[in-house]
Amino acid sequence: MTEAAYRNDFLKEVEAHVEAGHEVKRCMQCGVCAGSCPFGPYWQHSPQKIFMMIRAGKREAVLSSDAMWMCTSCYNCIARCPRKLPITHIMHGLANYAHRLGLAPKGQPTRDFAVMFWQNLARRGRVNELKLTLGHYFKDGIGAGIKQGLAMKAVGLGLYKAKRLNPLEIFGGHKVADLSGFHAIVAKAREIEDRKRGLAS
Amino acid sequence: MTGNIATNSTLLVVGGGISGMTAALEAAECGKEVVLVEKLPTLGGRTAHLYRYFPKMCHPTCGLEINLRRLKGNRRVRVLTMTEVVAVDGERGDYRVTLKIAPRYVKDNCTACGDCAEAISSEIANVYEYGLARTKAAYLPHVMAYPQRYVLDPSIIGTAEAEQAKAACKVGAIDLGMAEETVQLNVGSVIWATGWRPYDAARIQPYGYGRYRNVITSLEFERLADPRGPTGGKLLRPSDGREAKNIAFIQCAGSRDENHLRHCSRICCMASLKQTQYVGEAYPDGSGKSTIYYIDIRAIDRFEDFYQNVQADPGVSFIKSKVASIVEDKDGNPVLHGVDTEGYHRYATTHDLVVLAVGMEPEANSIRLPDSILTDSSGFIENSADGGMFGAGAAASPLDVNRAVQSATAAALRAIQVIHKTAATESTA
Amino acid sequence: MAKKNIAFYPGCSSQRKSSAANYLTSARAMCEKLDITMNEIPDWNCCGASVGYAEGGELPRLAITARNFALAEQHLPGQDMVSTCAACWLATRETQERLAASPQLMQETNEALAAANLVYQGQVKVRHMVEVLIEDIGYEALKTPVVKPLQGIKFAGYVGCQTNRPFGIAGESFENPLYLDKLIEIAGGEAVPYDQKVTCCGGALAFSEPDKAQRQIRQIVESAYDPGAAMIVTPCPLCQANGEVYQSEINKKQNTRFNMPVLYYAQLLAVAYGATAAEAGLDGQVIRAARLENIAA
Amino acid sequence: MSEMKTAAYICTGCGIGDKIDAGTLEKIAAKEGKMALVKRHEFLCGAAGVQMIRDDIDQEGVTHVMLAGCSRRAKSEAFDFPATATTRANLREGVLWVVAEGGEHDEIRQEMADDYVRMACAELKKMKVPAGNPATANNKRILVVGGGFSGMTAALAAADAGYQAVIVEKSGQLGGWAARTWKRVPAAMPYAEPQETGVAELIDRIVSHPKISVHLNATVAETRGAPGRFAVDVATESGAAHSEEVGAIIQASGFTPYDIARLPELGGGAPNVVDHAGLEALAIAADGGAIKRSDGAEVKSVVFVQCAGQRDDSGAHLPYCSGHCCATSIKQAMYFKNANPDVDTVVIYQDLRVPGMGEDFYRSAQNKGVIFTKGKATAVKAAGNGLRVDFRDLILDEDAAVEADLVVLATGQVANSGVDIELPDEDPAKAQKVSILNLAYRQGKDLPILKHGFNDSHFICFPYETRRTGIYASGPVRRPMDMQQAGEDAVGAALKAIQAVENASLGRAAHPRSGDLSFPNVRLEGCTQCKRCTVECPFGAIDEDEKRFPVFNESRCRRCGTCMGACPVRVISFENYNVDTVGSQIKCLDMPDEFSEKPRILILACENDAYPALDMAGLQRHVYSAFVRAIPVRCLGSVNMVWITDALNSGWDGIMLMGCKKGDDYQCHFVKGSEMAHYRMSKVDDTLQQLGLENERVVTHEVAITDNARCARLINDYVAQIMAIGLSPMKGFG
Repeated sequence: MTEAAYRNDFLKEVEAHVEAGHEVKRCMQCGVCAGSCPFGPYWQHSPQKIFMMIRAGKREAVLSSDAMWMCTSCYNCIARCPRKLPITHIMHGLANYAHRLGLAPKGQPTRDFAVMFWQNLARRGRVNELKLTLGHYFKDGIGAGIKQGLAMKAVGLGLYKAKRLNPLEIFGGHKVADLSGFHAIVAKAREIEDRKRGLAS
Repeated sequence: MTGNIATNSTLLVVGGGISGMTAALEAAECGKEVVLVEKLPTLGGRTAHLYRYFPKMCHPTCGLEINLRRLKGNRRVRVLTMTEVVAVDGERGDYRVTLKIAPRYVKDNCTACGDCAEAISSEIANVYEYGLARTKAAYLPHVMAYPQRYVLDPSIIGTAEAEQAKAACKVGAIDLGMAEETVQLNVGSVIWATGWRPYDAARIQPYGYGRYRNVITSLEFERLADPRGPTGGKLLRPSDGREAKNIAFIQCAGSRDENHLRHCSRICCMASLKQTQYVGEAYPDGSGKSTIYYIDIRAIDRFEDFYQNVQADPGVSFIKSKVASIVEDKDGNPVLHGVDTEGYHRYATTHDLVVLAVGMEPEANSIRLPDSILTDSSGFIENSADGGMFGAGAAASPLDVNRAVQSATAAALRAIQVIHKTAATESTA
Repeated sequence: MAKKNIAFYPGCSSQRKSSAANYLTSARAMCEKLDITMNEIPDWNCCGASVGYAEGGELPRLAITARNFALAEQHLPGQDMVSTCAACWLATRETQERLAASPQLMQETNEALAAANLVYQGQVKVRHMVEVLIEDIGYEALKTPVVKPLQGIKFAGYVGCQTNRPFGIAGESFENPLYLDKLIEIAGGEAVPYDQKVTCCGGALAFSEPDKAQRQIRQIVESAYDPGAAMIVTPCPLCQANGEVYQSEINKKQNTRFNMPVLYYAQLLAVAYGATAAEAGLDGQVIRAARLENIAA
Repeated sequence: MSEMKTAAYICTGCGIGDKIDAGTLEKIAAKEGKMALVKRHEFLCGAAGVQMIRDDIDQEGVTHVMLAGCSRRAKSEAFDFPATATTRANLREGVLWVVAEGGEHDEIRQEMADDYVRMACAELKKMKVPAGNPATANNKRILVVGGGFSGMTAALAAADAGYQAVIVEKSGQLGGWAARTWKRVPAAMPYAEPQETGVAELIDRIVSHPKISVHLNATVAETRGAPGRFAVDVATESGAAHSEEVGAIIQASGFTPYDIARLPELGGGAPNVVDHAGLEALAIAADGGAIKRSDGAEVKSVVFVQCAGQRDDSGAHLPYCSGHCCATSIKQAMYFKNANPDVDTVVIYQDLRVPGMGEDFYRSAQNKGVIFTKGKATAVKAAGNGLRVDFRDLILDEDAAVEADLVVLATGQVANSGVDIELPDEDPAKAQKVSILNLAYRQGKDLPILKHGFNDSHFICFPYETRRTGIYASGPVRRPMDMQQAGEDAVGAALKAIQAVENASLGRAAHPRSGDLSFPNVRLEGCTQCKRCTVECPFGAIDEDEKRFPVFNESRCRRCGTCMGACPVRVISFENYNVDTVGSQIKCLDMPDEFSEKPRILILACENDAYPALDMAGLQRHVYSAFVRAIPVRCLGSVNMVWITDALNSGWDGIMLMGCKKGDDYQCHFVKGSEMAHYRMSKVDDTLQQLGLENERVVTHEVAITDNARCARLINDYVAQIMAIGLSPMKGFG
């Protein structure tokens, strides 16, 4: 039992640094979010429980939880929450915060995929689906990647045949014309956000 | 009845449910003249549909009988049914009220013998049974209806059926030419006892009311439990008429929910606790099972005793959870999905029947109140700007019957104060 | 039918040879019949999608979408910004609402946009193609161009998540939206009762959590078979892709025999309106919709 | 009153004339019933029928009217003949609609109708029209005991309606707990912030109101009399005493907070552990600034422990919930947050109970950062310079602890209800309590207590119906409550007090027989001073004089007749309801002989629930035996044993008593009547044995108003049972 139990310290930290974090205190622990999440059976903590843990000051347990990484962005929780909490956004915000602090679970597949996705789109302004897919398969190394890739060969081949996958994308693919402008916007936005949330860029 | 029947020392009470009847009778028993108007063909309101009251498990119609007897014995209350207030002009102490009286097609001399109903075959949904049964289009609203007079449903007016009903009436009580009437009254004060309506359960989409036949409202469940109801008191589920033995009660169905009703409707926890006892009563062998899914059990003050008794009932279990969703299995059984938040326990539980403890929405939301009436964010009446009109009972706040009657009694005195002050001012002027 | 111009935001997946290329193909065919001119927003960028949160954070996500707004305002003034992709629509609408609600976020966003000499003035109206169809054209008028009703084909209308929650199509319910069924019927098909209409397919987590997502997908496909649907119809590229391409995986792992085509509503309407199989993007199916191809031929 | 002239009117409408021979009824009314006038009409409740009766009253001098047609519950507005004794023979709901169809039932149906006409005629002749006893209890002032928020609100409510009010307050100032409260829970939109109590303004209005007088440092030394004529001795601290004449009393004696010293495990009695009242004192001292502990240190963290010593099922503490505490703790948590948002405030609750718009107040507190934790506190201990609260976090499902500078225990309200008159004198618990009203009543000094020490009413539909007429409990003495509810309650209580004085001045009964002008007459020369009436009266209406004769206080009386039922020598009666009005009905029958196979079953049915239930059985066409004859009684408590013995002696084969539910959840409108009847009937076996009759010949049932089908079933089963044991051998001896 730490001294900070049920003190507002962590709640205030979440309010200051996490997207929609100021809404956490409004939860009344009804649990409708917990029962509405399609990936509910898989996570450690339900959103409502995460919110209670924040209020109880359990910083480490919250930020290292896998719960936020199970969000499929289905928005069921938001649609049903009787307090109209933007639960999806809070969970995304917590994930982002935990990730930026380096406290999110290491090797969490969605965390890795999400990072890759952003980097992929940020590079050329548009998503390169092939690189994203391959990048994802090869995230654990060449061997695992080949295995994964082979396992999913049928999927890729099907898409290729249906003209919905372009092997040539590996050499570039779609992109934004004003790439430097796009990059400047992202960089500036990141800079403002980090300043606002007190995070080191 | 429709002449100049009121003066500015008269009170108008809008709504003939328990709050309106109470306000009218309490004022009349203080010697005041009262006009009591009711939109429906009978007095009695919501509580007349209930089987039992918590926490005594006594019968609402018992109180209704006493109030009707008070009414029959008191010449100071004039009752106008099928009547709505369409306008209130004037000011505190001197209102001019316009009433619209819908045609009943049956006159005061009806003896309630039932010959008209016998003579016709058209049926309509039985409003008293919340549509769980049908009734003839010439009908007595229910066994305790007051005035004890039949009503002809407008749907048969102009048909041969209506003529048959008319012909069957030996006392000539049916008047098919009856038309809507507009009446004006002078009154000194108005009490709005317009009550509540169940929140539209179909709007609580994850629970599938309207899509799943075995998801019903707490009000419908009252009718199932009532031996005078459509199933003779048997808890038969709507889809297949099978006895429902494993019943889920879902609290806060609409209440405490910013997507629906912001407020807590106060009565629903107690209503569900009460209804678990109907289940016990229906299955004396103990085979009935009730599960209450709740956020907080609001068994306030002495009601805590009742809660403790129900907790001790082996047939009742409690799960602290707002149910996330209901799906229907292939046999028409509702399956409840959610998480028990005390600790963390995911469930997918099959029940025979689901009862939604639907919240109270002010009926005033569906009528046009005078502009000077101030309501809260849910539509409950707070007061009137000129201090001459008052909300009473569930029109003013989501209240149980006991508190609604207190509220109505208080409203009666406030209205009397207005009349006495007006009289005092006039006599000194 | 009055001519309508829209600022069209195709999104990454609808691009040529991308995973939802056939959505765009069919949408073009459909819009042509409805006299809707799709003016692509010049040099648009990715919306960030929902999974962009983890690395992207809040403001960068808002800013890149605001870039699209700024471009639309600049180049296609006065035109509604319309997406076909559910995720694009959700991300843009969310951005639009959040910026409208918060002067601070608006100011910060414009500070970021200024880095590329762009400005967002808050004028954009964000809409989904389905909204254009049912609100601007209307169910009745949508029937007019039908020349080849898809008679006798049963479809499971799979709405999924992101066109449905948290915003949804106006007037529809979260749990039982009906617009897709109505579009199916307009195309002459039969909409079967379908209890997985709004179940999540796993979304982007189909990549990172394949087993969990495939459990969702299995449920979605299986439940379409139950009432006898021949095909699934959806408004969402990710739903389409997840629903279609993983069937073979699931068959392999779980010994099922799924072979259920998954189509876009735009494909149904395009075929009903007389488009060829290619114009309707039917050649873009991994699981071919033979009965539709026969009608289109 | 002019000489009695009786008239019988027989209606043949609603199909009565088709199934029942009206000619026979006319003959019975004239010959056996000895009605001076007998008329028949095919639509008696129609305008012409009613006019015919009116004309007879006006022109023929008819004073007593017997209407044979529908039930007394039907068409009451048509058959409204003021100052005329009226009775009904219930041929429609009681005969036509319940006796099985078919020619084979014609004879017994006719016999049933015949008997009801005989009975109605017999009753009518014994009835007098009660004139009431007006102007004997004319005082219309209203005494309010207690000058707290409830009492002040009640006094003002009465005064604003034009009635004089007198407040007796035991302390030196008005205001009670409300005056020691910094702010109150909001009672209006937007339900977001604590609001001013308004108590100072209330006190100003009281002090300046021309119709209100106030006695401070004063208590009630004795209360004598009855509604409309109470005499109240007011004792002041200085020793001076004087008497106030009042017409009705509102008891607003409030509550005492549950003693936190009884909660040592939760830190009760330890430094920096306070109850709600203690926190209010700190908040008043801080006046919007930082709240400080007794040691002067600013409170930086506070924990509220809900349900402290409440909702307790161990028997050690209060078993009930006090209702207001969740909102009160929310309000007090806001005191801290509003003064300094950095103060940590934790509310540990089991169920958060904020009904109605209280939900918005809860939301508002959450928005301010008040932390709500579902849990159960197990211990509060000193820790460093502060305290530590150990609790079970029910959501996180683990034992937890939180440290705090200050702990607030949300303890409950204990009613200041005076002495429990139902406890034996020697009970030590009682000795510590001081009477509030000091009623000089035969049945004790204070209002009877319903449960948990509260003076509440037991009636859901009639929350002001306590067991002492003209005395109304109001505010937290009746039930735990907050200021909002206490305010409503006080205004309602004021109305009831006004109604009581108005009723008393006209000699009218109060609820549930409101308007009844009959009153109990007692023939003292026959009285044996057995005291049953004084003991058994559910309303404490009857005192005893020095010679131990009963003294009836008419305006306290609710006209139930329980005294009449109790009286072994039958000296108590009402003008229109007495031993004779019912007894003559029982004895007037044309009793078939023992071998007729036509049993006669007497039903004595409570008019409040059982008789309507029978009526509605008819309305729903539930068929029951034509061998029963039902007589409505005011309450089963009014059933005098002589009716039972008379009936048995007259050859009735069985007697069914149908009354309301008794016991803890009694539904008897006169509280004890049904219970008394059950008790009395439990001793009927001796009588039956003396007569050589089987025990089954008298049965008692609890019947609810909804028991329509069940009534029919009970009757049919009982008739079968009586047929099985055989008809009474007593026929022909009566």
